[in-house]
Amino acid sequence: MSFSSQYPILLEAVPLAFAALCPIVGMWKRKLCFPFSVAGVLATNFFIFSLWGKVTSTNTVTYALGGWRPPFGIQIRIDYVGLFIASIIGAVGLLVLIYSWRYVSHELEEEKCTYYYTLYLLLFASMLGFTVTGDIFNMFVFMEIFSIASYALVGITGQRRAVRAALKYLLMGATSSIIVLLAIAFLYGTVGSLNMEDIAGRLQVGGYTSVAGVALVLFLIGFAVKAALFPVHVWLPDAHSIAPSPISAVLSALVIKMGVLGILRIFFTVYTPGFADLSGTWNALTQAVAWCAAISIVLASIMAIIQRDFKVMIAYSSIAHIGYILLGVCMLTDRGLTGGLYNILAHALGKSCFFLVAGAIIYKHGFRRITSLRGLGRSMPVTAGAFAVASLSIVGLPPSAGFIAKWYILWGCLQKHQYAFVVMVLLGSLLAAVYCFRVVYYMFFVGPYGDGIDEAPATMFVPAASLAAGTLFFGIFATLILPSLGSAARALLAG
Amino acid sequence: MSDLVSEFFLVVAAILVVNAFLCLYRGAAGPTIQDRIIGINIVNTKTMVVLLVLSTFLGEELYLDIALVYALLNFVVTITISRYIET
Amino acid sequence: MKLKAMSRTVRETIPLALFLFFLWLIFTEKTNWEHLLLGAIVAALFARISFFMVGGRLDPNLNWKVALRFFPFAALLSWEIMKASWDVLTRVFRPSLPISPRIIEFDSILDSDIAKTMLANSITLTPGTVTVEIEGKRFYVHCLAQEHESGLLEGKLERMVAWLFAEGPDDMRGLR
Amino acid sequence: MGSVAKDVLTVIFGLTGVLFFIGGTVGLLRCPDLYSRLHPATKCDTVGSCSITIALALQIGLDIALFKIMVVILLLLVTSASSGHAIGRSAFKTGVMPWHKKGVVPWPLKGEDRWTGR
Amino acid sequence: MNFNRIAHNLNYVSSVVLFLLGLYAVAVKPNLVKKIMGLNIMETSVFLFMVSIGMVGSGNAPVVTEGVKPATMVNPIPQALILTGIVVAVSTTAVALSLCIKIHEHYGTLNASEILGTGGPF
Amino acid sequence: MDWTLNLLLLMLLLATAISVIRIKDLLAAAVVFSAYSLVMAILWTQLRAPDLALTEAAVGAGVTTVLFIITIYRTVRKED
Amino acid sequence: MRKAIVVLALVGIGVMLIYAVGEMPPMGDSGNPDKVHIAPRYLEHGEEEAGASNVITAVILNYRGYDTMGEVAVIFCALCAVVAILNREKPGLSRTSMDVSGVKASVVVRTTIRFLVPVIIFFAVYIILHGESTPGGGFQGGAIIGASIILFTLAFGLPESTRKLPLRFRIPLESFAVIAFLAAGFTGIVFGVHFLTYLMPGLSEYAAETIRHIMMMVIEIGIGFAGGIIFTSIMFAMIREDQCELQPDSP
Repeated sequence: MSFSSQYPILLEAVPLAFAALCPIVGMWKRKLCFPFSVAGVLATNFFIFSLWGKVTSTNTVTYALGGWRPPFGIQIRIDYVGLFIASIIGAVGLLVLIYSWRYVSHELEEEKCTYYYTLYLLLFASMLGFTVTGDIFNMFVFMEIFSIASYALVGITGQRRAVRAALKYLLMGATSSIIVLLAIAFLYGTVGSLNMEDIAGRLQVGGYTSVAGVALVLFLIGFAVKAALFPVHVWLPDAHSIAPSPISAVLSALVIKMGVLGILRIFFTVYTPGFADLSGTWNALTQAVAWCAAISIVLASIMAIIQRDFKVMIAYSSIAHIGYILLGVCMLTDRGLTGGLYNILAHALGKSCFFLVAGAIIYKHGFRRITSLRGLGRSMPVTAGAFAVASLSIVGLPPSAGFIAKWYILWGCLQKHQYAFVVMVLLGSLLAAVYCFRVVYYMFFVGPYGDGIDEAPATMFVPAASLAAGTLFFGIFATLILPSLGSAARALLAG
Repeated sequence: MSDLVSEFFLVVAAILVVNAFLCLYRGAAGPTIQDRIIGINIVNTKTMVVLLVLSTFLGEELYLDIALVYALLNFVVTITISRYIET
Repeated sequence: MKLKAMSRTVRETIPLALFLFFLWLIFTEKTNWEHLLLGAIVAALFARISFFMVGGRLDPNLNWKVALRFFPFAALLSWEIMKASWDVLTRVFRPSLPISPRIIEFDSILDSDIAKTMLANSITLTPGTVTVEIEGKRFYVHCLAQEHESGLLEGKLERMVAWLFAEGPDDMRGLR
Repeated sequence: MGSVAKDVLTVIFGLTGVLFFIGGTVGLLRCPDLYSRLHPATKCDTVGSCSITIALALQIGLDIALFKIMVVILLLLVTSASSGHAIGRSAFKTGVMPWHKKGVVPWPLKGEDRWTGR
Repeated sequence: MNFNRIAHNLNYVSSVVLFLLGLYAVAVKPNLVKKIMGLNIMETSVFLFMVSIGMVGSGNAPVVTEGVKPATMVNPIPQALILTGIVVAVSTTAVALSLCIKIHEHYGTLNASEILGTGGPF
Repeated sequence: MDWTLNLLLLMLLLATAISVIRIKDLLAAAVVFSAYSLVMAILWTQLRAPDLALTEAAVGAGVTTVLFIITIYRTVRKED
Repeated sequence: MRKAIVVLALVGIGVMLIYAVGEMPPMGDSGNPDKVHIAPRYLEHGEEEAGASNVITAVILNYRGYDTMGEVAVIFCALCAVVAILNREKPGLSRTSMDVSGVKASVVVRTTIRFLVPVIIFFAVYIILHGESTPGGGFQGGAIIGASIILFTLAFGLPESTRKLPLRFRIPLESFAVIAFLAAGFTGIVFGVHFLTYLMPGLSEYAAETIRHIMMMVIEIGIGFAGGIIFTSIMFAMIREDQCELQPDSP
């Protein structure tokens, strides 16, 4: 077996190894933790991006762990969507890690830094594992790792509100994990398999359809909590606004996307759309999710407008964007699905940029009120500029990635003649414009202007600026990935 | 082992479980925390004996290890609680 | 000097290692040579580790004589335990519940930790008495009824334990 | 020993064990305070489990499982006595007064301060 | 509903009841430690459910010994999965309890309605 | 008979779970919770899962209960 | 009001679940879907394919070894989380309220624990080493080791325990389980087979089986000791009380 065919497993094993070695390195020399973890993430990125060529040529890359044939052993299955999300994880993870160096050494006690990097690497590794696995129980295990790591990272500062938010997050997250496990139990009891494709094949055969339907509902509830969909989003504003800013960025950009990915996998890989006996339940559930998503767009945007705290506003905006993504997915047209997937990219870049900017401002000045952002456009030009560019993407204006995503989502809604959703998406964009440009207004057009430039350190503004540049890049050169994303969406819809 | 004896042991196990029920009343209702610990301690001992009986009855010696672990961990919990109460 | 200390360590570890090896034989139920070798290695290793954990020998008062004397002691003790349980059983089933508990205290002749532990455990397991506290040499015992109290103060158990560990004044030792 | 005699002995020992266990339960439920509840808890249960073990041992015969059961029972003897003591001590240290009949002095009171501990 | 079969699947039914009890504790009980206990009860109920799925009537433990045919053994897969599940449960519990300790340091109470304020679902 | 034992154990399990939820004294609830784990373990021997019984006895009755007790002693004991 | 809503939702979920349970295949039937698909192969060939007569061990170490790697990562993650939230104990400075109160454990308890701790740890090691043929395995043994160390701490105090198990000894052991798993996996990669394959190609049958046996045992030992040390560290971090920290070690 050639070394390059081992890449699918090295993708998760390498960051995990770095995570396991990190405390030992930290025990030896605490300063070395940061370069060590950067090395780990860089190596992982190498493996991720080396896989692109293979996946685009063969559509799916599979890897049997332990050499066992798929239904008997665990299988890693990397399709286009999985690799797409894995690449986002790799890139955003690297930038945020570089960003967190100064931030963490400023905010945390020295003793906690080692464990910050360890938990970060574990989070990173487990998200990658979740993305590429082809086995539902394995998915659950990785879900638990990144959940526990993110509970801890939310509360790592040990401050009053941080611990509270972490516990709130933990109670909801653990409940949802149990519900997912229950769903796995139901599904296993009726089909006797854990491999996703194998389950799909055996569900087609039929038998015990109603139990499988209940399992589908439970899966949906569980992953919806992880993704912070409308009725169960309550943990998100607290957790995302109070966590350390780099962690907020990762949580908003990547971790809630894992819930979306879970829903995608369940809807399209396990319970395929062409599934005859359950199609009634399936369609009803997609409709329900679409409505929840649409409601969360409008509601979360309104909530974001009335916030005074900068980070809470960004957190509410995340809920709205999860709504966009799921709305696009649940339109069940190839355009809508493409738009939803593209919005994962656009939102990951834009939202992590937002949080990094917020972190830089907190690092420099220590305030979080929107009204106190006055004049930052002069004193911190790069940071504020990055915010302005990223807000284009969040609002969905050309020439940004968010525009392409929203355009496709709208197109999907129009294909299905769902005009109510069109109105809600447009309303959501309008509201987004209000809350984003209010901040931009305060930054650039309201005095008093400070004297001279007082910029954040380079390791902080460079990641933010490059994320903002990324939104523009993927807006202008959208054709780089849109066609293959479209074909991936068609493949998902075909089952 | 004759059928009669194995039936007998099953009856013994069932009686012990019923007994454990009654002890649980003390565990749930006992006025002081020590009362509860005593009740739960008895429940645990009974559970352990039920395990011994079951392992002999089912002819699986595997369960003896479990009984041993019970005996040890019952002790751990009791000592932990009483040690914490007395300080 | 160092060698001497080492040899002492080894000598004191051996009984524990043998005991652990015996336990290993009971646990594994297998007698092929791989398992025996594994057992020997693990027993030696863990005897050493526990030596380190408890900071020296398990107890300085333990020796082979005590181990030999333990068997008659155990036989007597189990007879006492049986009597005790029967007594408690009859009391519990009597509708009038004939108990009149009180706490008594007495000074023991025993000195070492292990002897006190043995005495306390024996008291706990025998007629209607439970040791509730030991302060130095002073024992506080909860008695269920008058008979138990006098039985305890007679000191039979104490003499048995004193005999077991060869402690206390000579005239107080002995099995009766 | 004939098989029938063995079975009869087994049943006798088993019934004794059950009797002791029931006695423990009844004692636990009937006794007035926690100190007196400790007595059935530590004694009757130990004897009951020993008795049932003998019944089991008769059925198993001389086997390695028998040794294992004996290890369990030895452990039970040691731990039940120690944990009974630990529970009693925790109550005594926190100043729980023993229940007593009228006219009986429950405790040779030496200093009042012992009872005012936490 | 298939009541006959519900009565037959007693383990399933009791695990559902336990699940609901745990969920009730998580959602309604004000004390955080109680909530975590409810979480644990929920987890064990799911474990019970899953292991019951793999049960075979009058089967044997899945350990290869002489005189036991593989056909009469119970299904080992749920047991192996639940082993992982127990580890996950105890890890979550440990993290949750350490957060509780930290919360008590800051707030001096573990009452959820005092800490989180009313209005949230938890 | 097997079925009866199973039923009894399930009832015991439910009874322990209900008392865990109902008891106001958290320390007592933790103690009863350890009994819950032990009953669960015996149920698992009934379900022919010795590995799980061992794990539940070691983890549920040992580690989890000890963690609960430590937490309760560092925080508050009475539920209010 | 809120309670009423919750109860209503619970009733809804309960009805749904009871309905699903009623539709499930009858319990204990050997013709159920889960018993005809994958399980028979594990049961029939588990011993020779995976090298463990306890089929559960075969499944968790071999067929689904990747899950177990995740499981080990979960406890490692939990340790990091607890330590990041509560901080490590400080060597020689950390105390518990028990140590400060001056109430020593009863002499009975201390002596009993002194005798029991070696036996318990030894029993745990037996459980760890015999996971292949009898119930038990790394994780269970680890939990028992953790329990025995907590007993030791209760009897002799936290300073004594942390002196016996210092941080520089515990930190490498904590990540030992993950490292052992990954090392087994990377050995496979070096030999050019899939990750977590235990049978190496190009060796004689006896050598390959011996190597497999050794690798599985190393993993079990790794999980066991790392698990025990992880539980110990979690408990130390939770027991330690900050207000007692400033009192120096007694000489």
